[in-house]
Amino acid sequence: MVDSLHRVLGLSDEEATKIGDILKRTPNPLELAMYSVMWSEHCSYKSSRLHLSRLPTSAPWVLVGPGENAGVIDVGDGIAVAIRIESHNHPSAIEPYQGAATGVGGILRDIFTMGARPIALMDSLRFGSLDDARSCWIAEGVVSGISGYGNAVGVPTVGGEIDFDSTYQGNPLVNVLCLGTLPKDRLVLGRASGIGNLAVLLGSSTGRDGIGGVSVLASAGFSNQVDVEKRPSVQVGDPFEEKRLIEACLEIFDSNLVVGIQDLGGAGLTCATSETASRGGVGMDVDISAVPQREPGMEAHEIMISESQERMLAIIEPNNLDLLFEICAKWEVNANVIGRVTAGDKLRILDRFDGNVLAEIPASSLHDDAPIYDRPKKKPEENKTVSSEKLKVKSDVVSDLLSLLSDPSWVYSQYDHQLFLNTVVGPGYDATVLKLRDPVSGLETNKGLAITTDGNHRWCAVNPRVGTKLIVAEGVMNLSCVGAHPLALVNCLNFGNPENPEVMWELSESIDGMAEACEGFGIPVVGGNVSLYNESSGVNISPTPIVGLVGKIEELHRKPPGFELLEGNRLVLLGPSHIDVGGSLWSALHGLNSGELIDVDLETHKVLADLVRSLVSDGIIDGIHDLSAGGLGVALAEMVAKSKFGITVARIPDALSLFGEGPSRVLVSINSENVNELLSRAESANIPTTRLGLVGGDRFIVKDLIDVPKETIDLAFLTQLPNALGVGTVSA
Amino acid sequence: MTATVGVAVFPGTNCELDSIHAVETLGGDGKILWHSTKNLSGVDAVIIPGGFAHGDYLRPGAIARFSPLMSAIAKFAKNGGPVLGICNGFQVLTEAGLLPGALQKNNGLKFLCKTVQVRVETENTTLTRKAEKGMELSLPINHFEGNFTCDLDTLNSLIDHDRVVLRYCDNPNGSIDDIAGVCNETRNVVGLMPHPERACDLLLGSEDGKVLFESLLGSN
Amino acid sequence: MRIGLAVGVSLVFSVLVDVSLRKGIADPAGSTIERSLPTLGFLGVRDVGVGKTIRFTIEAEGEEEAKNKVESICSTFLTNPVIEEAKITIENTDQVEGN
Amino acid sequence: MRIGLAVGVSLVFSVLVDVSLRKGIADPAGSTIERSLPTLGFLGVRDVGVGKTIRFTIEAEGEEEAKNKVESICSTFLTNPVIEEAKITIENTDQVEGN
Ligand SMILES: Nc1ncnc2c1ncn2[C@@H]1O[C@H](COP(=O)(O)OP(=O)(O)O)[C@@H](O)[C@H]1O
Ligand SMILES: [Mg+2]
Repeated sequence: MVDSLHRVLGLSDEEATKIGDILKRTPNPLELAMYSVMWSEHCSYKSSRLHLSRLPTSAPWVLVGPGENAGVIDVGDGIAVAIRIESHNHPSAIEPYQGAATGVGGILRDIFTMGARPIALMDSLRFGSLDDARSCWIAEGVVSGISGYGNAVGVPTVGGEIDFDSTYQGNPLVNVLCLGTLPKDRLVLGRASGIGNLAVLLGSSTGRDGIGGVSVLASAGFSNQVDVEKRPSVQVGDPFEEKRLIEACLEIFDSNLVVGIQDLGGAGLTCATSETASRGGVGMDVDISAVPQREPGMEAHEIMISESQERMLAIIEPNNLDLLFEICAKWEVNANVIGRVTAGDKLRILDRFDGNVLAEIPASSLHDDAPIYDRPKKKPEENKTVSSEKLKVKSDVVSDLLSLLSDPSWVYSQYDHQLFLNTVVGPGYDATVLKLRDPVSGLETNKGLAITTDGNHRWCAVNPRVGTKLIVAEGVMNLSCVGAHPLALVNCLNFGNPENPEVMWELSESIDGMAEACEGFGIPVVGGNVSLYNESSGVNISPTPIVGLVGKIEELHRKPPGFELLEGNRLVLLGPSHIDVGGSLWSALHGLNSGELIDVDLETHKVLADLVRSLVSDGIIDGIHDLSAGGLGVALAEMVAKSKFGITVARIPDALSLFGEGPSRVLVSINSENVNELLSRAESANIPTTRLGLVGGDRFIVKDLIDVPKETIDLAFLTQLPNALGVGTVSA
Repeated sequence: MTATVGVAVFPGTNCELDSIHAVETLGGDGKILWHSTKNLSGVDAVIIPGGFAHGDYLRPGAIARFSPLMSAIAKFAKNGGPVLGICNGFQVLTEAGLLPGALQKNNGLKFLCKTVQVRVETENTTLTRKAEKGMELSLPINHFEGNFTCDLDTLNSLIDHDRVVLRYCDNPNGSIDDIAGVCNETRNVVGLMPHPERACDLLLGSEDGKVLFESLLGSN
Repeated sequence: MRIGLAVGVSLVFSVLVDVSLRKGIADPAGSTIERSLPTLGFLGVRDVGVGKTIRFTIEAEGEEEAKNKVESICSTFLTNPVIEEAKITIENTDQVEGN
Repeated sequence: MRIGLAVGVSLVFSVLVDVSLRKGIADPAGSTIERSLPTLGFLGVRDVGVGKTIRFTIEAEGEEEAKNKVESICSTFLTNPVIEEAKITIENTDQVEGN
C-alpha cells in the first residue's frame, strides 16, 4: 500500500527511494506526506534551482539576498527595505477572490517576518482575453480580492500591471509584490537556535485549508473542468486577523522577544518548523495536540500540511513567553507553544510533548536533500517572421490605435493607494514614487523610493532571453522616468510545464537574459519566486517572467513630471530609432505572435537612463513616458488622455513607425525654452533625438496618418476595461 | 495654544498615524486612544479615523461601537466636545447613534479610491468654522461603504437644520442628496467619508484638508 | 419545556437570522445585480434584493428565553434598525448541555 | 403547467437564494462575530456562520424553466460553488405577464 502512496502524493519512485535512504527505513504515511509537500515544485524549486544560481545576487547594499523570506537592502539613513514578489496563480483560477486575497496575505507575511512594516503592495495580473466571459469573471474576482484584502489589512496597493491575452485563458497569473521598511538593526531572520527555546504558533487556528494544495494545486496542471466535489478545499483570507498579526509581531520585534520567526505559507507547519530548525542547525519537537484546530477530528498529516492562513511561528526564549502572551492578548492574537528546540537535527512530530513519536525526520533533509533536476531543454522551431507589409495592409491606423488603449484606473481605483501618506506618484504612471520615512519615528527623510513591475509575454514568446532583458531594461527606464536609480530586483517566473523541454528551454533562456541585464545594469537580484505548470488543457502559457524593481530618489522635493502635456510644449523622442513588429502589441492585435525582437544595447540604455534621470531631477521637462507595448502611438495617446490638450506631430510616416516596438526610447514634453538644453545634453550623451511636434488644441493629429478629436482618444482609453469588466460578480 | 487631539484606535483601524500626522503638521498634538480605555485623558478633541475596525465584519462600525472608548466618546460629545469621524469613523458614529443615517455599499459595488471635489455646505460646525460656505475642496475618498442613506424625514430634518456639512460635486457612490458629511444637532460631532488627512501636503496632491483640521484644532 | 432538567442545564437552540433592507431603503447590491444580469444573458429578472443571514446556536433554559436573547442580540447588534429588519427562526436542537 | 395560456406568455416566480459557505471553509466574519459577542454581554452563542440571501422575481413559462434559469444564474454568477453552496426556493406568484 505504502509504496503506491508516494505516487498518490506526487512523489516519483526515485524520490521515494531517496527518502528511504535518508531515513534508513520505510517512511510512514505522515513522513511521506511531509516530504511530498516539501519536495513539491512549489516548495523545493526542484526544476529551477539549478538555473536560478546563475543570477547575480550581491551588491554592497544587499543585507539579505535570495533564500530568506524576503530580500533586504540598505537604503541609507539607518533604514532597510524588504521586498519580495510571489505568485498565486492556480488558487486564483478556481476561486479568484480568495485566491488573490490569500496571495496578498502570503506576501505580506514574507515581509513582516523580516521585521519590516509592509508599506506597499503591487499586483501584476494576466488574464485571458476580454471577450471571454470566464476570463472577465476571473479578472473581476481577482481585482476584488486584492482590493478586499489589501485595503482591509491596511497596506496600500500602489501600482501593478494588467494584461489580457488568450494565452492565459484557464490559467490566469496573479503575482503580488510587497515592500516594507525597517530600522536596519531590527532585521529578524527565520531561524531557530538555543536548545530549550520554544516555538510559538501565532494567529489563526488550523483547519483543512489547502490540504494537498501545495502538491496538487501548485505542482500539477489541471484541466478546466474540475469536478466540484474533488476540488481541494480553498483557503479563505482574513485580513483582520492579518492586521492584528502584523501589529502584534512588530511590537514583539520592537520588544526584542524573538530569536527567529517564520511565516506559515506553502506546506504550513511542516515547512515552518523544519526551515527554522534547519537554518538554525538544531532539531525541534512539535506537539500537534497543542495546535488549535478549527475542525474536529483532524489527523496529524492534515495539521502538519494545512495551509490555513494568517499564522506565524515565533521562536523565543522561555523567559520571554509571558511578555509575548501579553502583547498577543492586547492584539487579540492567539498564541500557543507547540514546539521545543532540541539538540541534534531531528524534526519530531509528537501527539503530546511526552507522548508518541508520529514522525522523525532530519529537519534539513526536507530542504537540502530535495531533488534538483536538470530537466531536458529543447529550443522550439524557429518562429516565422511577421511581415510588416502584411500588417500594414490589414490595419486601419485609427481603429488600431483605439483598440490598443486601455486605462487601468478601473483596477487601481479599487485599491487604497494612499494610506500612510507616502504616495507622491500613485498608480497610472511609469513607476510609483513613495516618500521614504523613518520606519520608527515616521519622520520624512526627503528621499524617495520608486517601484515598478514589468513583464511582457509577447516579447518573451518571441525570444525569452532578449525579451527578459528588455523587461529589466524597461523597469530601469521606468525608475529613471521618476528620477530614481535602481537598487534591487525581485522576480516571479511564470512558466508552463517544466517536463516539457521547450518550456525548460524558455525558463533557462529567460534566466540568462535576466542575469545578463542585471549584471549589465549592476542590479542585484534579491529574491524571487518560480511558478511552473501554468497550463490548462495541456497548453502552456507564453513565458511570463515578471520583474519588480525598487530604486531610490536622492532628493524628493517636487513631484516628478508624470504624463503631463502643457499647452505649447514640444514633444521630443529620445533614443535609437530601431523598431520592429516582432512581439509587438500591434501584431498581437492582428493575431500574429512571432517575428524578431530587437536586442537592447545595455550600454546605450544605461546612458539614456542616466540622461532621463538627470532631466527629471533637474526639473527640465514637463512630462515623460517611456515607450513600451504599443510603441510611440500608444505612448502619445496615453499622455494625451491623461492631460488637457491635444497634439500635432509629424515625422511618423506609417503605422509601423507608430506601433513598432524597440528598446531604449523615451518620449518627453518640454517647454520650448528648455529644448536647447535638452538637445545639447542628449548630444553630449550621444543619444539621438527626434523633434516630433507640439502640444495644443483639442485634436490628436499625426500628420498624414491620424486626425481625430482628443475625446475619441480619451473615450477609448477610459472605457475599455469598465465596458468589459464592469458587470462583475457579487461575490465579495 | 496647542490642542491635544485624541485619535481612537480599534483593532483594524489603519489611518490613526496619518491623522496624527495631519494634526501635528498643523501644530496640534496627537494622542492614541486605545479602544479598551474609558479615559480620554483630557483631550480637546477626538478623531475616529479611517480603517476597518474589527475587520468591518457584520457591518462597518457594528462591533466597534460597543467598545468602552465609545461610551467615553459619547459622553465627551454630549458635553460639547468636538468629535470628528473620518470614513470608518463616520460609520462608527452612525452605528453608535451619535450621527443619523447609515452608510451602505457604494452604488456599483466597487471600492473607490480617488480624489473628488466636495462643497462646504455650512460654516457652522466644529469642522468647518474656518472654511467658507460654498468653498470647493479636493479630497481623497477611500471606501466601499460610503453611500449615505437615511429615511426622508431624517433627510428633510438634516436639510432644514443646516446639518449637511459637505456635498459631493459629482456623486461617486450614490449617497442620498450627494451627502458627503453631516453633523449632529449640537454641531460638535461631524462625520465625513472623504479623508482630509490625506490632503494636507501638496506633494501628495492637495492641501485642501488643512482648513478642516484648523477648524477642529481651534474649535473649543 | 422539558421536564426533569436539572437547574442550570441548558438547551441548545439553532437560530437563523434573515436580515433584509427595510422597505424604502435603496439596495445598491440588488440593483447592481439586476443591471448586470441582462448583459450576462439572463432576462426577466426583477426586484432583486440582497440580504444576509446569520446562523448560530444559542444556549437557553427554554424557548422563551432563547427567543428573548436572540431578539436582543438582533436589535442591538446583528441589524442596524436604521436600514435593516430581521426575521428570526429558532429551532430546538434537542441537545442538552451541562454548564 | 397552466392550461390555456397563450404562447409566449410567462408566469412570474419569486425566488430566494440562500447562500452559505461550504462546510470546512473558514468563515472569518462568523468567527469575528462569535468572538465579540461575549464582550458585548451575550453568552452561550456558538458556531456563528454568515451567509447571504438574494431574492428576486423571474419570468418563465413554467416551474421547470424557472428552476433551470435560477440554477444557472446561481452557479455562474451569484455564487462560486468552490466555496459556497446555495439553497434555492422558488414559488409561483400566480401572476401572469404578457411579453
Ligand atoms: N493591476 C494593477 N494594479 C495597480 N496598478 C496598476 C495595475 N495595472 C496597471 N496599473 C498602473 O497603471 C500604470 C500603467 O501600467 P502599464 O501600462 O503596465 O505601464 P508601463 O507599460 O509603463 O509599465 C502603472 O503605473 C501601474 O502602476
Ligand atoms: Mg513601463
